[in-house]
Amino acid sequence: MADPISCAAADLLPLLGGAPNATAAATYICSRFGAVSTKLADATLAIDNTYLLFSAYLVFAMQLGFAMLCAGSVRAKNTMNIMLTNVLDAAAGGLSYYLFGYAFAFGGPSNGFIGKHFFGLKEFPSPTADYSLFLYQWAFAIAAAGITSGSIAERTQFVAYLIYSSFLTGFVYPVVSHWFWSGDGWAGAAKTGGSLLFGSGAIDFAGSGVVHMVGGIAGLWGALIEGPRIGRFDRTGRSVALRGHSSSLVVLGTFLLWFGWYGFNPGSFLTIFKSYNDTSRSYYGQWSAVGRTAVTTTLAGSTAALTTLFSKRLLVGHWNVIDVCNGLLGGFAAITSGCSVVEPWAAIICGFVASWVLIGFNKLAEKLKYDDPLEAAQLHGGCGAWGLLFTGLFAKEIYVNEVYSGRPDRPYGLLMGGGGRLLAAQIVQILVIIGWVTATMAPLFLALHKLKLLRVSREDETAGMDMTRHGGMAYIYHDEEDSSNLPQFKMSRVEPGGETPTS
Amino acid sequence: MSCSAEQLAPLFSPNATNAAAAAQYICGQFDAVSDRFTDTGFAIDTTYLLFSAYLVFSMQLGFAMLCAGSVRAKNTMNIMLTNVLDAAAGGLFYYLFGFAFAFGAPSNGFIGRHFFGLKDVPTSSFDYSNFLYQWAFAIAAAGITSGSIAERTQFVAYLIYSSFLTGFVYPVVSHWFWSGDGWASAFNTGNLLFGTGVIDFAGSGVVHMVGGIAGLWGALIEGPRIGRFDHTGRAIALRGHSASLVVLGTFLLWFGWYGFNPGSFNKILIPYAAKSYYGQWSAVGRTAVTTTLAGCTAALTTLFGKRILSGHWNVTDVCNGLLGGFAAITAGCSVVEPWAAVVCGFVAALVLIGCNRLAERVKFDDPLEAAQLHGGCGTWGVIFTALFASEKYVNEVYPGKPGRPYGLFMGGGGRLLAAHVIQILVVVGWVSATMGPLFYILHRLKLLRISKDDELAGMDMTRHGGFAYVYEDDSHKHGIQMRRVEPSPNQI
Amino acid sequence: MSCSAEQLAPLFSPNATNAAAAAQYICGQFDAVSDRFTDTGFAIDTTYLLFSAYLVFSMQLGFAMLCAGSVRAKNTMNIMLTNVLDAAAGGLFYYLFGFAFAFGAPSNGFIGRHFFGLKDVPTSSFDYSNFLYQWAFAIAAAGITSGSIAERTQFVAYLIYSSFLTGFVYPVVSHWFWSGDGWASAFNTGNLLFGTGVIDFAGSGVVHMVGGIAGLWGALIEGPRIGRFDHTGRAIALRGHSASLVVLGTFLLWFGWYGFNPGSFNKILIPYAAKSYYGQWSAVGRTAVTTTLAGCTAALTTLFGKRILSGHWNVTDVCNGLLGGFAAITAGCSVVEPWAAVVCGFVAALVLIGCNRLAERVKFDDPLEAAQLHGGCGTWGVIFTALFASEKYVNEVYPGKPGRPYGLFMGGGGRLLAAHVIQILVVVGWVSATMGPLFYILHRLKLLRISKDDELAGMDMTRHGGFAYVYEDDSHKHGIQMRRVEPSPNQI
Repeated sequence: MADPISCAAADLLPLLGGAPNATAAATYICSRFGAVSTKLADATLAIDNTYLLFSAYLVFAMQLGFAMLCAGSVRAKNTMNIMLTNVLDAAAGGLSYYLFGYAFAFGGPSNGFIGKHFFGLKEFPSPTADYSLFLYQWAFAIAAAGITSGSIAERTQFVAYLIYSSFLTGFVYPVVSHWFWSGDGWAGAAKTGGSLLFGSGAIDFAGSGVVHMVGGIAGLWGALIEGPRIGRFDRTGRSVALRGHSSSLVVLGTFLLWFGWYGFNPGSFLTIFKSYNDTSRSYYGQWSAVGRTAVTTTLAGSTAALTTLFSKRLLVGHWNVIDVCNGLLGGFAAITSGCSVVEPWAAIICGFVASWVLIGFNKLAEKLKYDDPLEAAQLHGGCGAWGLLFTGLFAKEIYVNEVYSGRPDRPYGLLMGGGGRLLAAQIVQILVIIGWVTATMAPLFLALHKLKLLRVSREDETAGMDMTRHGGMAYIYHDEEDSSNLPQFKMSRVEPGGETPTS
Repeated sequence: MSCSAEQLAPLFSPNATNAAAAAQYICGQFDAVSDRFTDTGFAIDTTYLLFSAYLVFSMQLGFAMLCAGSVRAKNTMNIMLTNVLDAAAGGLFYYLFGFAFAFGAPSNGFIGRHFFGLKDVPTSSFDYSNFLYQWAFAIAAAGITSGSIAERTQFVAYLIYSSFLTGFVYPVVSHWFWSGDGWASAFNTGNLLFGTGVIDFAGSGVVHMVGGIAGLWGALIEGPRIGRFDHTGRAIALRGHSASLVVLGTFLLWFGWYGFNPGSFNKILIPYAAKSYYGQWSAVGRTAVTTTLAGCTAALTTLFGKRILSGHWNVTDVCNGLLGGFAAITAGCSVVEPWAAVVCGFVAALVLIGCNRLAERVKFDDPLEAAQLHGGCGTWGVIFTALFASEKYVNEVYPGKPGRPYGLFMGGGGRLLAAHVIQILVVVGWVSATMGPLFYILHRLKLLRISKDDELAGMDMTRHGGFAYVYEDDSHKHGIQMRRVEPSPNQI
Repeated sequence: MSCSAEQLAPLFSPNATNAAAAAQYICGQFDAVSDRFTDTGFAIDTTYLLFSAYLVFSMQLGFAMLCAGSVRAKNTMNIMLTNVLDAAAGGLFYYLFGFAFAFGAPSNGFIGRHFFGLKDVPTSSFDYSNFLYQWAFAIAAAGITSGSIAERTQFVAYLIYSSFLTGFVYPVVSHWFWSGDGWASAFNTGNLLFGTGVIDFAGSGVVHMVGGIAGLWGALIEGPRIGRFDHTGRAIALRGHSASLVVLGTFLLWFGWYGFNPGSFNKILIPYAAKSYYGQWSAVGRTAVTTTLAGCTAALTTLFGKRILSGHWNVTDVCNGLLGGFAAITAGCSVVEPWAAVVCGFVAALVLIGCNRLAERVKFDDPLEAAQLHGGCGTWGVIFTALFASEKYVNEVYPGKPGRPYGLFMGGGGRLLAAHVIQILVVVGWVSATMGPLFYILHRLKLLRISKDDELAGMDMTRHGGFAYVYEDDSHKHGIQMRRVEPSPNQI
């Protein structure tokens, strides 16, 4: 047990009284201060771990959000399929990230390319990493896989999901996160030793690039290789909207993602108990930065939602809640990179542009006959890339130095007067992420495609995978179990209700 | 903060000419400790406040699901869109000026005037986390109103009233009752209204009554939905399309209410007495308990009440009763005993049943019962607090002014009740004076209510790009073109 | 706590007659520091516990959605109502006496007897937040049981068993194993059972087995649903109406389990060694990790197991497997290594598959597989803990009694296993002895099962005021009367 803080005057008195024992007095007093210091360290750990754990739980809630968003965005006949992939992203991701994913990502000391410690959480916890950090990073890893599953929904074999998901969560994503987030990573702003890329390192605070672009680009390749769903483009090449089966689920998923994003962005500080030692403003510390991050996140999403609402109204004539939800998420994906280092007003700009980026990419996708049921590649890939550029333009000097402390005079945003070096690092990040994900995931999808493991058969796709692969439809609103004494127990599907007699 | 015995020892030497140095050294250490404690407080309190804010935000999801499930399928997209936009538009407006109107101290008692666009935040008393927390409250008020006018209101009208409510009407009310400058606030640092100020801890009046009364005016002005009352004037229940969504929304609101009520303390690291296990952390827990008990009691009361009145065990009624109990306990949650919360919930359920009866009689149509629930039960909550507030708790939660009046039934005299009656009157008055004319103008400009055709067909088909649900598709039968489930024109 | 060098310096003067004053001054400062630390600890621990309680509460939402999705559409309102009322009725009963029975120390080993109606709370060991946390646990047990007897039970029977379970049966069990006075508790301050006590950290036995076995008796006594087994005795799957709700509920339960398991530490600010980064905060994180891994492994095992057995990749089976893994790891989550959690989840999935097979063979019908899942996997979890508990972790989590027995396979001998076998036997015995007769009496009084007609038509239509879903309506065409989507009797 540590020394007690409590101090007995009776003990201290003799030490101070007759002065020969000055050393003893000093030792006594200092041992008490030592105890105080230990207790404070404990309190810091307790607070920071509480903060990180609850943030991790919020990020995990995003997986639920993805599941609902995906379920609502596909047709009813493929609901079971897409939800199963979301459950398994989390489950398979949990095992593969435990066994080696975390080790690849954060197993320092290591080289700049890949980590090499903590396989199977061996020698955990260490002074720099506790179990809560593993949990938090796992929740991030499964989010990346969740993004990709949206792009290739409704036409992909289940085995292909299992393979790409394990590969992405266990290898592709961890390597990228090692580069940009680990203390050893070659391109990260948080690199601890050696010189930084362009003297700056890429600032991807919560992962516009590391998470969203990785997931989005992986999805892009998957969707490109297997081609559009049957019926997505008619013979004349005109695009036909294949609407999802439930907007309630889409809205539910979107709000859950919004809720979870408060763990994703502000949580990426990992600690909250850190003073910035601002002598004039003692109330200012990491806790304020955490709050500011939550505010910038909110404003970017809100702006993107409103921009999408009015833009779509002008373009299409409808007030469309699905589009607004996607715009909202695009704003979030974009602000994720810079959320901690920009001013709230800049977040509004971020969201405004993100909305147009998304609209633009969607137009482009239609023109190229690219089919992505969740718009995941456009949303996470496109808006994620914009987010990285945005950070290179708008990062504010004082915030950059607070959040990435220890190296004074870092470059910061171009438009804030910080020169172009940060922007250069951000562009390098975009390029290497595109390159790396393409070099790993595209061959994988292509190999699956060649092995006939990627796309389902035409019959399966038309009938819906739930009936053919997953044991039945997801919904039974009309049931005829009343006739269950009859020999046929075939479950009835939700049939066109028009003919159903009324009571 | 590291203490070195080697450095300190010589200062204690027998010929201590350096007593001052010794003292300075020791005190320097203590000051460092003290600074660290200040930091600790900020870290804990901010963690507490932020996660509470996230919970309150999740109520917006709860409202969205509750509203979606309570309307007919043909208007689902419409109502969900308004809920998403309450949050999004509210975020911008509250950032630009709402927060400034509400908490921009120093100011006069009527309206704040600092922190526009979060300028000069953080200060020693307001951090970004406070803004986030208050924003989540502001959008809740707008969410309440959207329920009252559901299924028959033009989308543009939503945008206008929602911005106005979140950006101006609600912030002014919260300034009055919650800001340190507010004329009726119990936190007022100068003279308190009737020597007590209004104890509306988490907003039965400030949030729920504001949202409910705004909805009342909106629903009154545009009139009931087509088919809600038949020719003979008999009320017809227009049931919502999904009880699952209603239950989902209700539980999410319950979940979020744990951020709403206990979170309103804003800080958790405040001891109430030296050397004691009792402090604000206990009060926070007690608040969560009173909240729970009020809701539970109201749910059970409604269950049996409705069973007796209508013969059914009805889950949507129970959900509404539950929420009524929460809306009522919100004002007094921190200053009443748990047993009083049971009383509060019991009466709240009766109030809701009564208000619903009244609404039917006067042909007032509110698809979500929002005006009855948030307005009626909120009003009861404000009165309840003035009756049952306990002396000890009032002085702990609102410290610094000993001898405050407290609940009438607890022997604290009528001054608190007087202040609360004033609150009810001014909230009703202010919201009526602002939102009533707004809705009326929209009505006159033909911007409020949708056309009869739109209402019959459902807004989703006519305004929002299609029906919310497509459970059956038969693209495999009719080639490529997907068929939507929609009211077919030649249906009998 | 501010230290003034000006005041301290003269006390150190060379002719220090006032050494006593100096010592007092310094020590006074340290005492102030110590007090502040106590407060800080309360604030952090309460924040941690409250948010954990909120997460556990969100499991009730998860249960509601899981149950709703797993039953047929015609009984949705019924099952959701029971879930709402588990929480609401549980709130009142647990407040009035449940908490007192469970944790009312000092008491005998069998049942507690203080804190009725939260009288005398807070004390130095129980604050309101503890009550809230334990309440959320109690309603989870009742929620489990409601799944077993879904789709065929009268609503009154629900109310009765739910109150009895939450108010008496469950509190007594939790007293035995979790209270400091409980005869089999590992926290017992006197003699421990077999020198170890039962290590049921978060309640595989106390919560899951209790709920599961109660459900087992209920379902056994009222028999299977009509149509569940055909004349030849072959089992017919009566599929739930919405897989989306099942997945939603499962994920919410997963989310809430992070409050259930790691939250059971109750406190997070406890260092395990001086000057180290290692403390209860690490153990909390480890618990979250073991929980995650057990669930993930069980899900994957179920996926492939079911693929081999039935040929389908079935999401609802995977969801049940996942939950089985969680139910199993709950007992040992804090005292096992992450790799052991993988073992736990793997076996749990097999246990669940086996129990389901067995249930089919003996014609036991449990719509949610609750008895198999919570009873079967819960039992495995209790045994698993006795096999794999690690010495180091056991001594950290249950400190103060060095040399405790630990897991058999880890070299800790069989005494822990013996204690856990005793736990299984007494839980089975106690729940059978209380809930079995209760269900039987209800059965004899014709209060348990609904009529055949009600069951065929669905309880929503006959008892709960209508069908849960109305996706198509055409009230505007057929005059006023709303048309309900419902199974028509003469449908082909």
